[in-house]
Amino acid sequence: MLQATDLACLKGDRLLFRGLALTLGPGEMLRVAGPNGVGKTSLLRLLTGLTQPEAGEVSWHGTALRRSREDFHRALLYLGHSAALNDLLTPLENLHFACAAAGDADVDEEACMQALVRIGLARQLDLPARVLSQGQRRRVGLARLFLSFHRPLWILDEPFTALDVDAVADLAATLSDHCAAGGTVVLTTHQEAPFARAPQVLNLGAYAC
Amino acid sequence: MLSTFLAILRRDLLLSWRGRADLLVTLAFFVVVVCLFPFGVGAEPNQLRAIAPGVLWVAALLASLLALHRLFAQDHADGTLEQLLLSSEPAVLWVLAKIAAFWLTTGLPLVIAAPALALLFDLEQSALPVLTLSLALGTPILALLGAVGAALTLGVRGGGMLLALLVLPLYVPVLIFGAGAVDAHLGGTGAKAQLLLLGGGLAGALALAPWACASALRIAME
Amino acid sequence: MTISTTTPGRAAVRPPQGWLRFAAPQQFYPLAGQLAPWFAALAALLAAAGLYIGFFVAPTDFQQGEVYRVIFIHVPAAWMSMFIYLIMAFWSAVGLVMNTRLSFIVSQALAPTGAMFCFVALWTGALWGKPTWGAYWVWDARLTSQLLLLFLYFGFIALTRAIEDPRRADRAGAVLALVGAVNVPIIYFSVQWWNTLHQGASVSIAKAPSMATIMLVGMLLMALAAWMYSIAVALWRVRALILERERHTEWVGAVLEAEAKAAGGVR
Amino acid sequence: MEWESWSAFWQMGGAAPYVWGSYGVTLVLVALELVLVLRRRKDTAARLLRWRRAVGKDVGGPQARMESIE
Repeated sequence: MLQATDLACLKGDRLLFRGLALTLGPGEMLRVAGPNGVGKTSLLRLLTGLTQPEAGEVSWHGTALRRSREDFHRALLYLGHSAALNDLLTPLENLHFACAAAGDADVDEEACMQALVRIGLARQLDLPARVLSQGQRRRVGLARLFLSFHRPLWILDEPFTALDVDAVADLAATLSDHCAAGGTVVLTTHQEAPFARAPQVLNLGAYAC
Repeated sequence: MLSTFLAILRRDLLLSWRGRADLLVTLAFFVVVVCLFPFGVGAEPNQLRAIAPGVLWVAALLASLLALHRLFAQDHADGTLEQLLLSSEPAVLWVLAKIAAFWLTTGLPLVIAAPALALLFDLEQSALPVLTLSLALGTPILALLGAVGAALTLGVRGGGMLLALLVLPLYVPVLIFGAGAVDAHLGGTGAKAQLLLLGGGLAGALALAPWACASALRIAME
Repeated sequence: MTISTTTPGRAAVRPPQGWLRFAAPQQFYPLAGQLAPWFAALAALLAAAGLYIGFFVAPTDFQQGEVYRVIFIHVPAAWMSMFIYLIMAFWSAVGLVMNTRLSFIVSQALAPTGAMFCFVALWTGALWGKPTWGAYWVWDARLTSQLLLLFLYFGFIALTRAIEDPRRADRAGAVLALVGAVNVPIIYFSVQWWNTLHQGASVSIAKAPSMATIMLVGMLLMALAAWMYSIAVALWRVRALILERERHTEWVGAVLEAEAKAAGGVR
Repeated sequence: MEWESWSAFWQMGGAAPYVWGSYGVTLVLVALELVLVLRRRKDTAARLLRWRRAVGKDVGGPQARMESIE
């Protein structure tokens, strides 16, 4: 269970929002909405523990992130704005490394390959990442979803950007499946996606300072 | 834990191999700087022999400084660093893996090239093992301390010069004991004390620097 | 799932991590303004007493002549430059552990003063060295470590100025100060080692064979003056930094308006 | 009294450039630092006051009001 109390976020010297509280349980999906610059990415980064809130606290299963960093990061998958791809490595190498770095040492190359095929990159497996299109790069990052079902909490920053219609539908289905299986998803997006159950919406613009 | 360490080490080594032109630049810089000195101070053999340890050490120090900004820059730019910070493995582990890969690709070539360059200065044959050993113990310390500086200046404008300003004063003890080891050997007092101190310094840096580097990276990503 | 926010009213939100975190700068600002002039006055008094003893009471040194009178600023400045670095490291550690913003501000306010004392120590050391050793600069262990300390100060100041986000600048500077503080003894030791190897026993300036008590008294008075001066200047600098950091807050607005009114009233 | 005359005092037994060079530079630096520090606070205060008045109500308004966290 992801819980945030009294969150305030300061960026540079601007207070983006304050007094924000939320509780997310298993099976729930939250869409963070709001205009550009309102602090959506900042909120997601606060929830991952990458940044510390100016005030308030984020906790995971009742323990503050500061005190349960390792447990929390074992349960978390975060995909940020940038796909975390190195241009000199192939999608397969990138994905395999991403899993190993995250602590999933048991994910082998075979599983990575299947995930990439599953997301539609069968023909790009051995190309260096620098020749991929934006949508393909995004897919390499998203392939980690198929290897991360054991991580209950997914936090995704603009996962639908640069994807075509079919891929959007596929991703929405995957996210819905994850929630149906008891996972929790937090995401930001500007576009509508065909989720099985409409996600709850947090309109950050309403809470902005 | 070990598998994560090895995965990161392997990946960084692979990346260095694919971008090997960069590594050659570091090595070439080292060679060129060393070769500049005789033009500056004259080719008198006795004088060259006397300054050889210092020249080689200063050049090695500058060469490893030159490569430092590459240590985290790419991972910072493409978001890999963010993912590493979210790893369930301790940060010290992967920081250490990255530094190890960095040293293997930039420090180790210098250690190997140094004896050959020492011959250009007519350094005594018996001093070559001491020189190599002092560099082998000293350059990892440079990499460890430098990594802290690189993490602190990550993404800061004018970061390259700033990095040099932060790191060079910290390098002085390594330079003193490293070049001093060779001098002491040539002077007949034996290099054992300096080499032991370098070893102790390496142990201390191994214990503290990855930790400082990890917190600096965490601060840089906020 | 529940999402909630407190109403936009101001009283609703509690201080999250104790009153220290936000209240301290607000309360420290006027306190610093009240204390600083007293420390400055004390510094002036102590310096006057120290200089009087140094120039008019302390006798001529039978070995070095009158040149030794540089000691009354050289040694206190050298001490002070080292103390200030240690104090910076201390406040940096406090800031990192307790997450108190004021600690970072204090350590940044101290840095320029520390660098100034460091430079003074080097300058006076060079001027003292010329008649004593015949050269402005010798690679003496003390002078060399002092020079490296100056570089550490420059690094700290440059780093904290170069990073735009104040929170990151605070923390990065704090880490650097701590790394530097760990290294200062190592640097000092290594330089001393190097010095003895290359020069044999070095002539050390602060090692006057038997320092007359009155000289010691003068030196200590000057050292105390340096302490008081550093505190006063740091407090004044902290005030400017607090205003800068807290410029969005209402209390800064009130303070600024009040100060403007007071200044206008005088005119 | 240590000195026979003021001129003897100023000559410092022949070490005048060194002694007065040291004290002079120190004095200048200390004075400079004091001036800079005091002026800096005044300048900051004036600049921030101008800025706050220019931005007007927005500073204390919805934007970034930090007491609100207090």
